[in-house]
Amino acid sequence: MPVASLDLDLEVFQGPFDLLLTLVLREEVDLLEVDLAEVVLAYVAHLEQTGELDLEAATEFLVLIAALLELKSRLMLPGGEGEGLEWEPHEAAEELLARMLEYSRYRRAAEFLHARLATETGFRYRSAPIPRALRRVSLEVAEQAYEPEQLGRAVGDLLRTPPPLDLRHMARPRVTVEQRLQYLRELLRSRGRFAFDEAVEGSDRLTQAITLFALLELYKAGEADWEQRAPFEPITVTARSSEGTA
Amino acid sequence: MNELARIVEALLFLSPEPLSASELADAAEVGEGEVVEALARLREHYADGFRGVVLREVAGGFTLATDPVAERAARRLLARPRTPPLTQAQAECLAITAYLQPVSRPEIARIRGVASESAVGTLLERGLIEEAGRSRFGAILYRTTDLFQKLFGLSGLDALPDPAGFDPSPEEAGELRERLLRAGEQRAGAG
Amino acid sequence: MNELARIVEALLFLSPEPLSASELADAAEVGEGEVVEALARLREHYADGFRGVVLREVAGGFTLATDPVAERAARRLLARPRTPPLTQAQAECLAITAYLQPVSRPEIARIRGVASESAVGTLLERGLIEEAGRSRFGAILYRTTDLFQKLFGLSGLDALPDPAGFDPSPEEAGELRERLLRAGEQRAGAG
Repeated sequence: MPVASLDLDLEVFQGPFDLLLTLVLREEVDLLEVDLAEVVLAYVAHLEQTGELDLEAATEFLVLIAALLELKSRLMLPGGEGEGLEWEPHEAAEELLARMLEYSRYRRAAEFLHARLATETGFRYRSAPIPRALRRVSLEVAEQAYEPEQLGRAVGDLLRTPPPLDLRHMARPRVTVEQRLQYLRELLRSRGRFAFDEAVEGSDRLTQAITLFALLELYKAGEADWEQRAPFEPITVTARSSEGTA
Repeated sequence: MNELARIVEALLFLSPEPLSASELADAAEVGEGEVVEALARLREHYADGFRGVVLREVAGGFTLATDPVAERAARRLLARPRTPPLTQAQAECLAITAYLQPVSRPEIARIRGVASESAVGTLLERGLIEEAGRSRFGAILYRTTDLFQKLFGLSGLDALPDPAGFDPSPEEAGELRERLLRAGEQRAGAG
Repeated sequence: MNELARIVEALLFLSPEPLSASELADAAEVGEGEVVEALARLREHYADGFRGVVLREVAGGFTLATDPVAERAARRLLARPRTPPLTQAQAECLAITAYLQPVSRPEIARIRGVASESAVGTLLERGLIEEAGRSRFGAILYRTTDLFQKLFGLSGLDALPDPAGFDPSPEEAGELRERLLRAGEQRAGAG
């Protein structure tokens, strides 16, 4: 299906896409009021419905919608060009047409390149390596090209004994989920309710993560509930009364 | 064939890239005029349609290439096509780069009306275009490579046809606008 | 030259390796006898002493090669870029060879802590190092060449800079070779 007859049902316009385009060009529909996202959605829905992608049509659609989007953004941001260049709608329409004409120049240039490549594929160039004897400078013409210091430095670097690998950042977890479970149960038993931040105060990130894991275990087992009003707000943990004595 | 022509032939055979007359003159330790003469002699030997190898002028230099007469056999021998064809998007990006170089990706996208990252990426990967510094807004600029000229058989960028020749005629442009308006009127009238 | 001779010429031009008559016949989809005939025609065209490129029959079959008449010019043209900057790997392999020669490739690899085949291969190809017999374990030994000394502007091997000047750990005593090997083993272990 050609893009032109894509059926649109928008707030300010019902009908085929090419009519919308025409009306925009004739300033009978205000581009500012056209919801272009809806146009895109309609096109995507159409693609899903037919289950086939006509590349020609898709390209045409993309070019048109991109041109409309640019025009609209210019209309919405008058003077955004910096030189007091205000776009009257009819100028915008001319710009759209000019854009389509410019694009058509390069689309045809692309066709030319296609054809050119096709006629050229018969010519092959040699890609054999240079004969071995020519891969080195001959002794008679050789001139100094390198600094001997480079060799000294390379050997000096190789004499350096590399420092032993630092594995400290790979420290094994010092706490286990089991330990943190015990700790959280202790807090629940003694206080019935506590803030998560308190439970992990002063501990490293790994311990914090394992504590959170332990908390999830408690929740899963039905021993505790937790509450957080909004992301990054404090987490409050409470014992579940029914299981509290277990 | 005199000695200089023989030397020039050998150099063209060995060099992986096209060679200019001045490069050939330097290597052979003779004047450029003599090289030009030698090339003319060579051209007689490599007249189109008589040999399996032809002398071509591409990418600002001279190079030897096989005649298309051998394409089928060459494909069987080397078991690979020479150049994969270009997609429409790649051909458009390449055309824009060829004519407007140096040109930035946003500029390419503006003309085509769509983001062109993947096509530009493929062209870069295939060595048809390369980076050429940055625009004053910081965008990377692109230009075509010698490989582009070689694969498209262009002796230089000035061998590209005048792009104005690709423009729709004023009549066609007028028609395009008319057609849009007319279609709108018909539908408006019908609806 | 008939079409088959042209095709055979093109195939010989393209192939970096010599081609046998049967390989040529397969690619051109003709009988071997026809190819032999085409080769005879080609031989007339490529008669020694008339062209810059000659047709050779070598062990594996037929191949095109440049005539010695062009050797001097070819060196001038192609040898210049043969001294590109050394990569770190090449510099290390070359330094090890220069200071410890003769040295085997396994030893070079042990000192660097990584396999060093490609760097050693490049140095051989560029003529900076060469083979120097075999170790008692049968590994090929390498040493630097006269070309190496010329390209580094060295009057002799004793003009190599004293490694102590670049030595980051002078307090460690011992012979250069042993210390290099020890550091290399540590490197390989760490990697």
